[in-house]
Amino acid sequence: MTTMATSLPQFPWLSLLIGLPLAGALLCLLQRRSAIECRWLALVTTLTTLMIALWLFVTHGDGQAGWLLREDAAWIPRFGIRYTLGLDGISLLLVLLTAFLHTVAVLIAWPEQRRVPLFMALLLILESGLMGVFLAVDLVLFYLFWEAMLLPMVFLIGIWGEEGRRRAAVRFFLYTLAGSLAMLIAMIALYLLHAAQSGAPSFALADLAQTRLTLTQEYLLFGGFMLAFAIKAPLVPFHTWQPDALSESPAAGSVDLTGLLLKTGLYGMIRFAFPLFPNATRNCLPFLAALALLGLFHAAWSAYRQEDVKRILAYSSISHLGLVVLGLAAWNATAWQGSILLMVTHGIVTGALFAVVAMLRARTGTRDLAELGGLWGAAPALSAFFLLFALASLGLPGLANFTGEILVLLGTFHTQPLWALLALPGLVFAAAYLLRLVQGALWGPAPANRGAIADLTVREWLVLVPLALLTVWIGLYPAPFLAPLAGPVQAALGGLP
Amino acid sequence: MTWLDVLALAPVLVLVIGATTLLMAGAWYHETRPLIAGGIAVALVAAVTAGVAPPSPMEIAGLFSSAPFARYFAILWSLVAALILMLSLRYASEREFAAGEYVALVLFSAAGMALLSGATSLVGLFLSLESFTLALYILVSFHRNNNQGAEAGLKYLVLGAVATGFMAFGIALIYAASGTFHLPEALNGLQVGGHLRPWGLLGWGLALVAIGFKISLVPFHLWTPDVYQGAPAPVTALLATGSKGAVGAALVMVLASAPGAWQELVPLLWVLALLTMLVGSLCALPQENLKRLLAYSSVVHMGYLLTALLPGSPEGYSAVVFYLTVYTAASLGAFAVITSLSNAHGEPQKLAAWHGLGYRYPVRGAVLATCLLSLAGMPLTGGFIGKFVLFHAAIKGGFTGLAVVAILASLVSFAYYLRVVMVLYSSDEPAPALHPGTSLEHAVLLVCVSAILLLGLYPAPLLDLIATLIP
Amino acid sequence: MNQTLLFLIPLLPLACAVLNMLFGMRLPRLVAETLAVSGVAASFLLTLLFWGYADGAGTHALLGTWLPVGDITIPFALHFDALAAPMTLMVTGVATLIHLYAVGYMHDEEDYARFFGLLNLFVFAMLAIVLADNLLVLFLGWEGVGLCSYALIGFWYQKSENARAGTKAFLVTRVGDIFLAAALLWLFALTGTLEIAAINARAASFAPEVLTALTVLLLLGACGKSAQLPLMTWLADAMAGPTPVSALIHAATMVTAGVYLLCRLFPLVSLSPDGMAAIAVVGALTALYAATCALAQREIKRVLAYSTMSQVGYMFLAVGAGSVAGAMFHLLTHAFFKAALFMAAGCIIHLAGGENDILRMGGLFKRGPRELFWVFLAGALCLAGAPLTGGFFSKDGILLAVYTQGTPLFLALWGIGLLTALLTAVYTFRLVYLVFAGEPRGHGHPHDLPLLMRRPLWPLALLGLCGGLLNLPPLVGGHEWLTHRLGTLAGREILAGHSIEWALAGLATGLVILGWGFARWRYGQFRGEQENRASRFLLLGWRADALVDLLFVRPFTAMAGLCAIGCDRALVDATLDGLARQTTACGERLRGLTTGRVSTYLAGFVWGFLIILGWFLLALVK
Amino acid sequence: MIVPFAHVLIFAAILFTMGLGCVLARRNLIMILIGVEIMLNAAAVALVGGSAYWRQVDGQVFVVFLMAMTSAEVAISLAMVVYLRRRRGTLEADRFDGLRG
Repeated sequence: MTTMATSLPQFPWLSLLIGLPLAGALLCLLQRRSAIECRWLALVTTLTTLMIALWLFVTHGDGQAGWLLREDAAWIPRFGIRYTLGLDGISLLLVLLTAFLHTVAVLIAWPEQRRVPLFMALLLILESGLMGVFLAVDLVLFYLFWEAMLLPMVFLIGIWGEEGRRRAAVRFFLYTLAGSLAMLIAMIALYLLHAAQSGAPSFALADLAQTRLTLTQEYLLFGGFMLAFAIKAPLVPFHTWQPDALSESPAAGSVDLTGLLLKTGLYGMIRFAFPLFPNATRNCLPFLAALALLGLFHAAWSAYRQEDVKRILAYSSISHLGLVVLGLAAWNATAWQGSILLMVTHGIVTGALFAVVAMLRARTGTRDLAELGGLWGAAPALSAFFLLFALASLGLPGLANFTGEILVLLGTFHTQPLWALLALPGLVFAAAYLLRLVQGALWGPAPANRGAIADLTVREWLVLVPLALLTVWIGLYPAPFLAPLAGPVQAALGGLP
Repeated sequence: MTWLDVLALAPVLVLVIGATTLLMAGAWYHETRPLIAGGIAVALVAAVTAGVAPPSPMEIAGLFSSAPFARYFAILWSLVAALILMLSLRYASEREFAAGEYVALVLFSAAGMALLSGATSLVGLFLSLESFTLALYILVSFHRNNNQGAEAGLKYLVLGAVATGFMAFGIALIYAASGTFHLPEALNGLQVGGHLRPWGLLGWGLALVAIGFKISLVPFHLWTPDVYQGAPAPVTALLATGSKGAVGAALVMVLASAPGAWQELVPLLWVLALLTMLVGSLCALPQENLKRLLAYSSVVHMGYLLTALLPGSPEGYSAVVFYLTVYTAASLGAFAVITSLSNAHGEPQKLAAWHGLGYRYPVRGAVLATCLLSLAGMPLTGGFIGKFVLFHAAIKGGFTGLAVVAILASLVSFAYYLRVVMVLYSSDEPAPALHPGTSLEHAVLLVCVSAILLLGLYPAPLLDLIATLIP
Repeated sequence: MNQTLLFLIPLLPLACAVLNMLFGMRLPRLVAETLAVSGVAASFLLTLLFWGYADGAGTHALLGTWLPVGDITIPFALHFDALAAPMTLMVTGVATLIHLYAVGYMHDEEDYARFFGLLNLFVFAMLAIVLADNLLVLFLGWEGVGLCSYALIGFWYQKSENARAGTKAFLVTRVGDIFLAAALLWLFALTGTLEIAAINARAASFAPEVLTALTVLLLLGACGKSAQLPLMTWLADAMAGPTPVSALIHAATMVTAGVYLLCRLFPLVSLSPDGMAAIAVVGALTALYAATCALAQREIKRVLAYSTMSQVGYMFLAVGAGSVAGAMFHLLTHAFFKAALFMAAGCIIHLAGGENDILRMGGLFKRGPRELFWVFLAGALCLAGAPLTGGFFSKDGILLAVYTQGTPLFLALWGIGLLTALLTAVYTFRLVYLVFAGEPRGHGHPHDLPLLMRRPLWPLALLGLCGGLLNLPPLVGGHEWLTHRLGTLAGREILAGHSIEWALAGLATGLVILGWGFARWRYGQFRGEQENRASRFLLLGWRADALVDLLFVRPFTAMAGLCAIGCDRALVDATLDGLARQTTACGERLRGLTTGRVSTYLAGFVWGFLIILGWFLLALVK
Repeated sequence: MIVPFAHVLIFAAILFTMGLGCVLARRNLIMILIGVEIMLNAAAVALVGGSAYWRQVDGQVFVVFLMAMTSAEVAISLAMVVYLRRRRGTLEADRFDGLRG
């Protein structure tokens, strides 16, 4: 690591972002700490990471293209693998989302009683893995963090999940793994082609983007990368793992899984798949749009028939991300800004919905829609938040998701009017299944056998109020969140007409 | 045998002399602890001498080489022997093993492995191979009043003898065809168009049968699960890491010595690799016994090894050596956990015994999980870098098809490794209490885990070292 | 005063709404109620104060940037002009009166904070539509009113039918909203901005078929919110909400939002003749459809709901005929008398002890307070279009505008308009007779009305009666104040000889008298509840709900089932689990090879040896 | 050479296959071990033939090594046989199928 010091003019913020949660996790695990200590330790760690992310956001959020921060050190010189981290506008937003959602996740996981040190440690390792994914620029480093974040998630689902947790955890792991192994082969093949052409073997994104590939080669490698990313941001044929994983995982796990892990697939497309294979991307855009639309409607329809509340939210995530992918496929600056903003707002809104559902489950002990009802009478504050986030999720103007959706639709209409028009009925479908969820949970007579329900505790207020404020803020004044995206999006689209 | 030759053979000599003295001592002095401690000391001294002694002439009496490649493996197998002896300290005393014989046999097999890793002639190869196989015949059934041990010993013995028969006749035919035992020339015997070429081909085929038995390639692997299950855990560790690793190293020596010569063998090796990876991983899926699962996993890993050998390129060979090192650390770690958990009345093998073990014995649970994940190829562990280097060599060598099969096999392998890890951390129903484990065993575990994680996080120095070793 | 104070008009109700929602339950009831009413009253006074700003092209006020889109930014901006001013005045005025009425009506409801919060939020959303400078702020208000109507319809959520009615309302209007969104996207792509004034200015440059398509999209968007064909099924069920809600939302303001949208974008809409024809046809058909349904309704509020649908149909017809002034005139007068009628209906239900089936009421003239009868009668006369009432002048103006179009299509629509006017008269007087005439049929024991439920009715009834002064036609010496006020925004200049106007007025009066006579003959003495197939068909709104259910809801649920169970579980999951099971199964079979017997292991050796022999022979052959 | 080299090799091959046949056919452990011995002897024959053909002595030296190794192996095998006979009372190879699956 000797070369680390010289090539590093400024303070290694990015390594700190990855290292801090890891350190917190080790602290939780190593000393025999009590549950309370671990919870506070985890909270302090996530808060400090959030502070750093906020500071970076404030100082670097002005939207100029290229790397805002960069760290580089040799790692395995024999294969040209370097420890390179890079922060640009897009990853800045996602890093901030990661830090924020993990602070929320720790707060949500506060009442967890079983094996708290291990739970908090896994949560922090997951955060560190996610930071790594969003910051890595070297392909092998990216792959390493890509798989490293799977393990804590599998344990979170497998150990603290609901009844069918083991099956869901293993399915989730193997499904994602199959995709990432395909990516590994494609990555190595690309590396070899590049090494043969340029003589200097390297896994850096910038170098590999220069390899001259024949179209068939480009399709094959693009297919390998896209398989891994399509499974992760569940595009429809590959999505069946997601509802199981989300409905079986504990509350904090669901918030992380839906808020962040699904975004790693989309981020992977933006950062690696599209720049590395521009020609294949351009030819595949209509196919990607078709998959996105298929996902949008298929997930909406499936959500309408689900009985389990968490599965409805899982399918709603797939539907929303379908719209995000549509925005990406439209290859237009506004659509991309809309997509990335929708990725962030979806993380906040659906994360909040999962938090509310977890609180609901803690009170009523059930997740089945038929057994819920009449919550408004018993817990008006909780129900008000539930309604607010449900409305935000179905894209009510003035709330977070609408901003992203309208930008995606405006941008997509500009380049591909038909796609935008096809996506519009999605708004009605979203309203259909979300209002069915609200109808089942809030309205109607309270079931007889259910005892009195307590309204929100102070901790729960602390979780939901920031989420609500953010939802309304991004809905009414999204400018600060869109600012960092202008430059990078222009640069990313620059390659293609 | 000039003085230089003696110096070149120093590590092996230390092992052999140490083994004999301890064997003699064991006849009079029956105290287990000092004898095993002595054994450990001998192994460590051998490792140090292998590291320190200057690489004298490259070849000793035409049989063995003392090139840095051989020295590297001499160190590796001596360390493995030392670790296994450390493991067996409590294990042996609990089961009243005859300490003297036990230590001697382990050291003898370590010596045999070190020699095999440097064999430059078929005679050297045959002799060193047979020397540590004979030692292992006895070690497998060392636990006297244990039926399973005897049965395992029997199976290993019968099949080993048949394999030796094949090996001997193979070498005889190769000698008949090429007129020499020395490797580079023996391999070239295949090229010449003469009337003896068919015999040479048949000879190498038969030799491959024996090698297939030793590193349990698929049609010859049926003995592996039974012997691993029956043999005492430390001996299984030696079997899984040492015996397979040494044969792997010997293969590298043989194939690297004459690069172009063995193109004829490639289709055969290809078929064997394919069969090994697929059948091995499929058989491991429904396994309920951890030792049998590890046995099948070792079968699959040998398949990966072949995939890296096939391209016959320097990257391939260094990939094999690196992969062997990481595989040795991971397998040793896994069996070490089994050894340290086993108590007087048996070893925890059935998966039911492992339920919620991650909570009852957190350290060993974590070590086992890390070893299994490294065997599976999880990033952050050495296994990932090993697999990465291996796939890189395979794809570069043009064996992309086999690399894809290797990917599928590792996907399936993730399934059964993860299943075990999930069992480790599943809900904690009441399970039989296991041995708390001595500090020495914890030391061995620490060595293995730190090796795995170090090779996972910062493999650059070892990769560069290995690149210089390849002949 | 500078323009940004204009923002106080919509923001005051919003502020009161937020305050009520957050701290309503903690504040004493009186404080919460006064807060709600004063919020709306204050914005009413402010509208009056700012009345001068609406002259000429009106004033634009900018609050801040909302959404940066590429290089341009869409701001929070208001446009207070001649069209918006009267509409704002009507909305805030009617809302204030209804708030007062609601204080009385919801007297024994303990969840008052949520009610008043939502009502105020609704007023804010409506004002956002009316004062919107660009289409995105309009869309914000558009969906805001949808949300408030959903929440208020389902206010008594304990009975899940109310909540389901709310959901139905939200979904049907949402279908309309996506057409509006499509138009919005298209306009942004065409003009690069969403500012209404800019769009209207550049409308001339669009191609004819683009104009027609845009008009149809806007029409469908408006139909959603104004409950016109084909998106009208939700309005009747929306009566499940409390009466003040029905009065404010489903009579005066929200249902007219669609008309206002078309008036706002009239320069664009008027450029496409087919578009205008479509609007007119939809308006006329809905008017007829709703009038027929109103005839057979049993509940007093559903009669008024269908009547509203019919009157809004008239407004659409007016816009289709090119007369924005006529549409706005009818919109304003209708708002006054329909709000009065709904509030009166609220009192009637209150008096009848919660009974709202008119066939079980009756005899309220004798037993109930006399002033209620006079207010109800005033509203009924306006609705029926009795001569000299506000309703008469506004409806007559529309029929004149349609007649003066002259084309055969518009003549047919004029005929439908007349027929609907007749039916309107019939169902209005049917209502009056069934409720007030004859002996009390219901068992309800009347208890007195709180003061607050009686006082707000009077101003609206009077406004309804003398609403004609707003736009008195020159025929009777009026100087059409509203048309001049609107100026260029008023749409087509209606030129017609006095003789035609007198003829039309006479014809209209005749129809009213005819309708009244028929109603008196048919419903004077109560003839019991005859139920025949035709009346049941009309009662169910021509079985429109069943049709929608058949065409949309059932296929949607079927597709949902197909996707959730069919695709996901049966297709994708089954293949994956099957794959997993197969691999484990063949793993199990291969595991069977290790039988434990040495002979099998030796057989394994032989198999291996055979493979090598095979390879050996192949190598020899090569 | 007095006999053509090919004949020697063919004879050794036949001897080897006979040894292999004996190993596969018989069930008794001792007979299996005898089969193995035959296979090893076949190897010795081939080696001696080779050494004669190539006129080198290292073939025969290796035969001596081979004999030494064979005797060691026989020693261990017989020890195992005696041990099993005493413990299980049978020498049927297939009766030892405790470990399976």
